[in-house]
Amino acid sequence: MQRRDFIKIASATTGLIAAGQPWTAFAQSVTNGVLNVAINPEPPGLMVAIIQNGPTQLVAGNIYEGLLRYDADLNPMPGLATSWTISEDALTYSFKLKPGVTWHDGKPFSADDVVFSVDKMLREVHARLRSSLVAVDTITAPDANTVVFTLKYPFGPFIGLFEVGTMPMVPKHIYDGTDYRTNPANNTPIGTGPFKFKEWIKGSYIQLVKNEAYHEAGLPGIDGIYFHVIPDAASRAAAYESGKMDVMPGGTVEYFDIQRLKALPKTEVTTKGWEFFGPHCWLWINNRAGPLADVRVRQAIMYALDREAMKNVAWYGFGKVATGPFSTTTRFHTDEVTPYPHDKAKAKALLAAAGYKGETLRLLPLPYGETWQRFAEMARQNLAEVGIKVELQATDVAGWNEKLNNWDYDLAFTYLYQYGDPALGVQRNYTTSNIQKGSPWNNVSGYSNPKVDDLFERGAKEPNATRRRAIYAEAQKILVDEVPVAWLIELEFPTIYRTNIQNLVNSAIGLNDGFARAKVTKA
Amino acid sequence: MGDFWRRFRRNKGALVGLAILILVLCLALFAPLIDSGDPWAMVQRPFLPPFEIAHTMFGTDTLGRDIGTGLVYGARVSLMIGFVSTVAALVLGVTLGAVSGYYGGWIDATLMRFTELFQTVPSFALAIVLVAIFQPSVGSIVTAIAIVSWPPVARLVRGEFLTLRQRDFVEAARLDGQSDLRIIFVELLPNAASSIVVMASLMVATAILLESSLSFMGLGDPDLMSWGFMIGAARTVLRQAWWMSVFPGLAILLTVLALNLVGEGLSDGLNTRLGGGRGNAGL
Amino acid sequence: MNRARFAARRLAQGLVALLLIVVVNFFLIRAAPGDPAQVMAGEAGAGDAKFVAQLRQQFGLDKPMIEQLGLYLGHVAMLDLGQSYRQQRPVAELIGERVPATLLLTGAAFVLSLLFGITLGAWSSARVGTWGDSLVTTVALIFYATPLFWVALMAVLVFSIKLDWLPGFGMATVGQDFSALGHALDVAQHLVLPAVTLALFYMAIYARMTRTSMLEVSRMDFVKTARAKGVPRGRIWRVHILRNALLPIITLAGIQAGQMVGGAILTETVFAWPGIGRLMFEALLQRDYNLLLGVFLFTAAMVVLFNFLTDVLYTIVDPRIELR
Amino acid sequence: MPASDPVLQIDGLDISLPPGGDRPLAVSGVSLTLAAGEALCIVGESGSGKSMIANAVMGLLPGPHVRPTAGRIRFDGQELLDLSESQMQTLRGRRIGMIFQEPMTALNPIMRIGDQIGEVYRSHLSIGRKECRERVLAALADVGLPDPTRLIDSYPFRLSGGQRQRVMIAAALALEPALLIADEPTTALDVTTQAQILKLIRALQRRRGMALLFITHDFGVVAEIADRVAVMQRGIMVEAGPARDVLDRPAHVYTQKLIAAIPHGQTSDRAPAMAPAALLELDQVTKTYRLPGGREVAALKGVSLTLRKGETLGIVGESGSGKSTIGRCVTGLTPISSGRILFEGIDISKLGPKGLKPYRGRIQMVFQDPYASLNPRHRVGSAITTGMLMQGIPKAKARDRAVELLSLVGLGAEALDRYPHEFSGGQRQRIGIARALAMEPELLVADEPVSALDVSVQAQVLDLFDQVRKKFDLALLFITHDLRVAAQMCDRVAVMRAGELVEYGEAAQVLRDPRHAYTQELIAAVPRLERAAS
Repeated sequence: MQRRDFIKIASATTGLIAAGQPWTAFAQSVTNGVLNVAINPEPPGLMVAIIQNGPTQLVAGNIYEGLLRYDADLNPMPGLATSWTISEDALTYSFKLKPGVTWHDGKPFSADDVVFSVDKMLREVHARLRSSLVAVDTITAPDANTVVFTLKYPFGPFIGLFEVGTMPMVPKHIYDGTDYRTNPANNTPIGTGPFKFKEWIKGSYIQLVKNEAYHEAGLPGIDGIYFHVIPDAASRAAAYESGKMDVMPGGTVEYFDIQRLKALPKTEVTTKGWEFFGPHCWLWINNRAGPLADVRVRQAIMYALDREAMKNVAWYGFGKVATGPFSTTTRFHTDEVTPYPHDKAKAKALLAAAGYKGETLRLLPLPYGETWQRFAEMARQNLAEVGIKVELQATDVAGWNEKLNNWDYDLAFTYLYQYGDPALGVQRNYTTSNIQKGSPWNNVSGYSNPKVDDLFERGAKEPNATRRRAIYAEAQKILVDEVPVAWLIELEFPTIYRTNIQNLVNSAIGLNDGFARAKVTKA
Repeated sequence: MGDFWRRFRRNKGALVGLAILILVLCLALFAPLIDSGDPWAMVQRPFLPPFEIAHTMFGTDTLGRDIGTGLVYGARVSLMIGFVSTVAALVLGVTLGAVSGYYGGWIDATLMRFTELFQTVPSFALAIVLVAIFQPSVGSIVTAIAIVSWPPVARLVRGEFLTLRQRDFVEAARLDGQSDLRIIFVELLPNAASSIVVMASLMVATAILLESSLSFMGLGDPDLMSWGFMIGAARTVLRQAWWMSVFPGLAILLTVLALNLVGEGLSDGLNTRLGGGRGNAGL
Repeated sequence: MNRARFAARRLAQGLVALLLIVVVNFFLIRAAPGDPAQVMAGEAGAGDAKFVAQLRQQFGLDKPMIEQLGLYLGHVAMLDLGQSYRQQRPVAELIGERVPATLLLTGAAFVLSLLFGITLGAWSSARVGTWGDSLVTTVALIFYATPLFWVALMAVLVFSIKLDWLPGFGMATVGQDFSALGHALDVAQHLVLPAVTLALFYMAIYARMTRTSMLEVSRMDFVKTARAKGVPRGRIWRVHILRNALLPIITLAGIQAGQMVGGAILTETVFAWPGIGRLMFEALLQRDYNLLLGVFLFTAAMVVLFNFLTDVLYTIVDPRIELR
Repeated sequence: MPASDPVLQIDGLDISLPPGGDRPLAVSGVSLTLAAGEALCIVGESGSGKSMIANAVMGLLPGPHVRPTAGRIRFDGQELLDLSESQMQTLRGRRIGMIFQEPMTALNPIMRIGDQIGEVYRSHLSIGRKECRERVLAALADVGLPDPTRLIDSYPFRLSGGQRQRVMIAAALALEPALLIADEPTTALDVTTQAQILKLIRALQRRRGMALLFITHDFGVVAEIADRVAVMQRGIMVEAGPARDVLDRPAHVYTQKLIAAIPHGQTSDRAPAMAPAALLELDQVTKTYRLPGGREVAALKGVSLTLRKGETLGIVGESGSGKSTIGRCVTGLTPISSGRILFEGIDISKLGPKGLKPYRGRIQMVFQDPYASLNPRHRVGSAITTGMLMQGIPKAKARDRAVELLSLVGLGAEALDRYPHEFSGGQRQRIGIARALAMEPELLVADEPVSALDVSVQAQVLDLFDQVRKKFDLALLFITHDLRVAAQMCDRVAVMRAGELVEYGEAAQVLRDPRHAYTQELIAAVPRLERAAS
């Protein structure tokens, strides 16, 4: 599972996801301590426990908090929990909570809130966390400041689940005993975070103000944030150019506009803040039937695709050529795998060996705007150059979903998040147990190798990091040789901001971690 | 036919239109001879401005594809979709119009109510819905355009048949024992042919506009390099690369203008005056 | 046949048409692949089958089609257009937000096109054969033959990007602190390019139509009678010819007005104008059934309304036509 | 003949025609004078240029190609051809009034009657609205229109053809012009209405001492109204002089031919060998139409008549009398509401399309408008042979029969492969007859076959009818509004009025001493050559 909507680039031409923008209200400029942040599309809601799409997380990261935070190397850092211990057998995790933390409505935050959040509310409404909580046996609060999790079996990535997007702390006194989905409090979110919710003019802006009683002294560094809903990409770029916007989160600016905005005076660009997500892009290959069932044809495809050119031309140089199933920012990534340079001759040889007779393959592009359309067109040209005839199929988002749900495709573009740990973000795409119709994010290719299944199974349950690394290295070697899917690029989503904003990105989930630690100096 | 050509020739605009139309037709028919390249091939570096490199006079697009080749192959797609959808719309529109115009009474009322139903939904909106439902492909685009453009033909033919029906030669035909069907297709249709021909030329023009609008909105057939597609792809890089959208736009303008001018010439030649207010070509 | 009975009858016909449109579209859009639950699940990044089933149940999409239709029609009868799945807000409210923008754009374009179209058409018909006449006819033909979205793009390219006289996107400057007047001026500034582009297209139609109609009427017998009565040329042109020539224009304007409200999709897309057209397109792509049907209902209602107004206006202008 | 200074003097007038016409000049070398109080008629067939002269005087000639290229027109002491458009404009309506042929289209449909007459006053005089309204009311009363106060505010479509013509006259004479030009004002009217309008014009002219230039193609009208007459042939004035002299002793051969061609109205005393049994019998036939507004109109109210083989029955009546409906009901084109139509004793009105199949060829029709009776897109040959092919006659035999028929009606075989637009009105009517005869009918229905033709051509077609009915021993149902034609052609005559048969008997008896008042009025209204201008 991954939070993809936020990264969806709603292109100017098809305007795929955009709410109206009737009368935009005013917003002070950055100089007097208020940040203007562009957001698109408008979040359906702000209660991040229930709605996990991108724009919701960008805003909710300032209102709610998780027990832990993670640095760029995905090492846990204190959040609402100041310290944590893991038992020898890695079955018991106990957290010491920060004392004196209050909810925005003044009520005290305690261990009971944590138990309620995870054991009751998130287990029901948070689809992604739900599957990881299977490993949890009990969650108890021995005292007001301590929470203890006991597991049924050791679960390697468990320590990586405590960031605000995956496990947000919600107020028990507001939600306990109510219907979580229709609770009116969802429209006026209450959290423990650095900023409080103030106002939301639908289709126009969302305003957050400083939480005076924030538990960390001296924070937040700025007085308030305005999230402006600007549906059209060209308008967003124009808004930044004219000085109205201060921060353009990743995915709100088209790649071809980044060049221009980057060149503006007093403007910075960073691609940091995505390590936890590790957006990984590849080409689903339907291993089930036809020529694609033959591994040599799949290997030929890897050799045929000129991924360096794709990065430079379609993505304007952003991103890295992917080496295998693991993104470089995901734990236990290894480079010792068979490389697939752009080698037309080798591709042709493999095709000949496999006896490929030139049947036309259907290629399903990702319907997220111009950049993805160009990406698909380049792929078609590359494959045509080695004799693989490809026919592009145009669909919209719903059509794309349906085709993958029903395995009605030959080749299909996609990208998913890896959430820092192979057991969370990679396993689901390559294990036999995950071959089920009805979701475009599980094992859609139909690849099945008992050896790989066993490796992922052991990897997930192995507490010791070095042994996990060895297990996953072997898995990566096999996968890269069997090419279940054609890995393309590790995507980068650059964030653009004014130079007088310091320390904007300070964790592995970037802006989703809120603007508490951002500082603003006079322009 | 002599005097048809004499009257057609007198309309200077029509001659200019005809010349352009023939040029575009040649482009479409002899595309491989004119430009052996593949419109999708990435032949040059992207964002190459026009008139810099000899054989890519029109420059390249965001992926380095030759816009000149695109224009040549775009002609083929636009004209093909234009003609096929017009023929489909004509078959449907003429039959319905003829039947309702000839029989009148309740048949006419129901058929006209049915035609009006189509015109309550804005035509471009309807086209988009149809293409989005059947997922964009040449077939769905042609069907959508045909479904949207047959009502005006039906109304025109109905109007013609209503007046022709009262003419004496129709009653003479009845006295001769001709069947209704024969009267409609042998006696009446030839008389309505001239305005249908004029209307057809204008419908091809409207169909090309519709196809380019659909491709512009991203609903074009991804395997077909059409002019609308080129403009749509160029829209986002308007600031950096003006030429990517200007040349295909001019191509559409010239072709559609030519078709309209020829339509005017035909209407002078066949001396049938057609109301100016045809269906709108999309907003 | 007095006006009230005519109005009632036309209203009834209008309602039947609306009902037909809703039912036809109800099934039409469901024929499209995928459904809102899938799209929503995809966005939320939690695409497992249980979550999708949960959403479907929440939206009532699990019920049989006919029951859904019955439910929907029941709601519509009580003027409740239901909830938008994607934006969790009442459809009526979403449309309501967009109506001012659409009316502003199409209204301005309609007035501009009618005004300039008729004057140019009449002016050139008075000078048949002169260079002025052929200039107007050719320019009108060119604007009629040009793809609207391309004219819009070129307008943005020239006036917004190269000359930077006018804003090329959106309806108001984002995050600008305005007084009421300042705000109105800002919106007006944003309105210029889209309204003029849309108006050019219709102006071409009206100009051609007025010119043809004026020429046809000027050949009629009663114009010769008027000249024989020694009536001055100006009065003949204004009173006799223009009024008769305008009759077909009224019908065309009525149809165009109805269609315009629902269909300025291209202009709205190029200029990022928050109108109904774009709302419809987005709702379609998101398979937001209730919102899509709501927009169709609104646009169809506008078309029926404008057709009715045209007929009434026609009976006022042309005494020969009674309200049948 | 009043010898005062002439009101209008035209010398050597030439009017050009657009290039490519059948002749270079529409009118050449025309000279005439018109004194106050005098009525001059210009008579000639269509295309003779008579209307051109009237329009030239008024300065209303159409477009750049048709304009006076030589000669002078003096009126009111001024040279009209030298005047500018604005100078002419001050003359029109004030010093010269003009009325036109088509009353139905001569008035602005969306402007009230009062304004269309008031316009004349307001264009020339500066008078207040109230005074203008009074003068309009006076003008309306002056032309004999009933209830002027209601009429002034109503719209033209509420008025009949005759009433509209009176409105035109009121407008033309509003400012007491010195000269009234009337361009065939009564041609489109019924005979009875035509008589009233002519009487009105003559009375107004005499009362106001006005000069009258009257254009017509009907010599009867000339006899009614003209003091002097000028005859035009293809643009040349072939003869001119006092009406009485020209009518009684026409000098020019063309005038003689024209006068001879006028149906004389004498009943021919031929006694056709008529079979005893009635071929066709109408028994209490009624036909009602339902109008879209819901109102019902009775076109035929219980009409009964019989027609024997070889006999010609004339059905005479004004427009709207139901005469054409009878023709359409007999041929089965229009179903009847009640009553019976017996053909050889069998009621064909009750037969369905299948039942009518054997009768297809036996009843045929010749239509009124030559330009609409032949399909412009089909060759003449196919028009004639289609009926035969439908009967299953082989192509070659049908084609021979067609050639035979064409020569019968006086046309060469080469006509087969030519299109209708290549023939004149008269020739097309002949082709219509050939087509009707192709199926060897026993009953021929002719619906106003000659009323759309020029007088001279009319005579030839009537002769053809006569010749054909004898040769094929046809029963002929002859529908016409012209009593003179009916008298000349038919054995028996039936007079129709508003759907009812008002008179029915031998042609000679009906013409000489008509019993029904309406028939008497009809006969009186027919313009007679003998009546001298009083």
